Amino acid sequence: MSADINHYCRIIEALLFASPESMSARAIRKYLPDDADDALYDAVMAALGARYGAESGLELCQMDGHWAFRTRPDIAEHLEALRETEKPLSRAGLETLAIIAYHQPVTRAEIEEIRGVTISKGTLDILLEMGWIRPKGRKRSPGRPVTWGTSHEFLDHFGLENITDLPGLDELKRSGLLRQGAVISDFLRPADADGDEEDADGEEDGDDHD
Amino acid sequence: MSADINHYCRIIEALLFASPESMSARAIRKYLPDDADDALYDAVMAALGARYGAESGLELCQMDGHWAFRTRPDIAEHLEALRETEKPLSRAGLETLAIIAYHQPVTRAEIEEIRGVTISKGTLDILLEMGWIRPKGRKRSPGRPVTWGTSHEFLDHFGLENITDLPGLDELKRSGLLRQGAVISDFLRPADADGDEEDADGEEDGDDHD
Amino acid sequence: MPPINDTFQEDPRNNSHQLSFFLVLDGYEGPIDLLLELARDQKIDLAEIAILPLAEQYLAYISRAEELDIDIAADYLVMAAWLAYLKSRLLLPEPEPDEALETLDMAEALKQQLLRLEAMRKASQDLMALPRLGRARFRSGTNWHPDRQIRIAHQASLYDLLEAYGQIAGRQDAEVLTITPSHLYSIEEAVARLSSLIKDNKGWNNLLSFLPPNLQSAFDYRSALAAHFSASLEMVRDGQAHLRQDQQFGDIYLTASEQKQP
Repeated sequence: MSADINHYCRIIEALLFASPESMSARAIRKYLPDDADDALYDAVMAALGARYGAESGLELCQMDGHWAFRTRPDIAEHLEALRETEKPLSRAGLETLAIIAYHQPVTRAEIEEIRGVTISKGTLDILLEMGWIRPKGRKRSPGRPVTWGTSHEFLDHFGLENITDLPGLDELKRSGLLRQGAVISDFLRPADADGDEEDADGEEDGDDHD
Repeated sequence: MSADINHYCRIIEALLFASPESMSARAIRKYLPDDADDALYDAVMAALGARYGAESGLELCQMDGHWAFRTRPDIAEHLEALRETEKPLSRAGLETLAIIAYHQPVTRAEIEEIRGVTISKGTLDILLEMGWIRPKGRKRSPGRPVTWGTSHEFLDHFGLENITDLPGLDELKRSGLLRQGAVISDFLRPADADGDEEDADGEEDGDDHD
Repeated sequence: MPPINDTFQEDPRNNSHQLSFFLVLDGYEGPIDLLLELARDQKIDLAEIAILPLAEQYLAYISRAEELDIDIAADYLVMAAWLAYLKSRLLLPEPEPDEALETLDMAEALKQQLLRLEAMRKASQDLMALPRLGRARFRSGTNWHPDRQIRIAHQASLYDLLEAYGQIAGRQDAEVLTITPSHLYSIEEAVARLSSLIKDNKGWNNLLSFLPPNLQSAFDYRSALAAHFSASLEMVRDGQAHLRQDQQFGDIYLTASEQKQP
């Protein structure tokens, strides 16, 4: 390892070691020289990852371009004393989260379509407050409803490197259950079959600038 | 290193990493087998100390019989310049930022009108310092006041790809984030907002933010 | 109206039955969830579910609830109507091949919807079984850079931002709804005011002299003047007062009606 790489590796190690929250690549690169190229950044992060291999109790996790040290799951049973008490999500919250994760980007109306019930107030609110979901853009359909997807905090919480690592994703894709198929309501109200019943709220903040 | 020592080494490593406080020898030994002798304890701590040698950015320190990881002094100077403490954004800051995000380009007077209170000088300064807002141009009205908008850093920080991803009022309401009852059809959109003719997003006014 | 505990005395068993039934229905997250539960009773593998018996089970469930006079949420009833329609189409031979196909599509859509929700339910369990942060993986316990603070980084999450905007919007809404201060002087107020004033002020008096003091703005003044003028006309009509104007656009004088004109 070159002296340079080792030098920055130590700095980034100390930084991430002390930081409870994950750090974005952008924030990490502030600690590299201003003229550093991608190669240095990549080499530093690779060296750091190698330092925390399976022989360590920690691993260097990357979640959608954000980095953090986390303890390795295989020793979780020995660390039970550290467990945080958590307020369990309601069933509606859990299902909504799963639908957003597996179907993203997905509109509220589509979530309601899959669950067959309207989302009560507070369900998206809680997921948003946990920092697990974020708006992903707007759908090109009447009313231009907001679509939702998961955040890097979601990946961090569930120990996923990438959204494609969701359990069972490939199988679900193969079975066609993630495709927007025919739903009962198509046969209920043929008039507004696409199910997007959002009010036209796209206008009030729709200034396109930049 | 024996498998046993390595096993406990990993657990103690994770433990010291995740503990907010330094740990006493007695607390650490609770994670070793009940019948463990001093030799095992000594061997585990020695192995852990060796793992965090000079090539690491951290060292294992013992102070008054308490153990903790610390940043190595020789890299402290590199971290120092960027030391940050985090502090939640004030209510006024949050509200001002939210109004700028939703109503941009918007003048200071318009922000005050929406919030119903004057903005202290520090509020915009903090948002500027965080790099979340930037001057967008000048309004064609008496005094040609500067208008404000959000920056790329804003999108980065809040995990948005586009400013139009922000959910509209209707969406906020359904998410339970807008807690009052009735629908506001056209929330405080200044009557002339659509007609505002901004000067081109010029550089020349970038220094003038008050 | 019969005494409330009549039903209780007549048939306490029925009542408790209703309660438990209601709770059962209440425990479902909507009609699809109920269908899923019924389908599970029928088959382990949902892909092989028979739609017709499932529809019949659901309809029986809902009609039992209706017999018991239980409030059934609208979505359950909409689903019941849909299933009744599907059932009739499944039972009767379709005259047109196109319509027969549509019936199959409907049954397939129902099956797909059940499978889709079932898949998401399983996915949510799979998610929760992952090595989650704070449960099976832990973050750094410390932020130990001590002492001197070189720079304060302000922190805010997207949630904070949206919540703040929601608050502003909500606050604005509250103002619109609750604060509707009216400075308008009503005619009723002016009548009441004038009636008492003209009793104490004998003879002809300029209408303007009866206007309330401390009228702040021109708007308040105009409003008070208009109200008092209208009030004076009303009082004349009711025989309480007389009005006099000596010339066009001249001052208007008012006196109580028992005062005879000179």
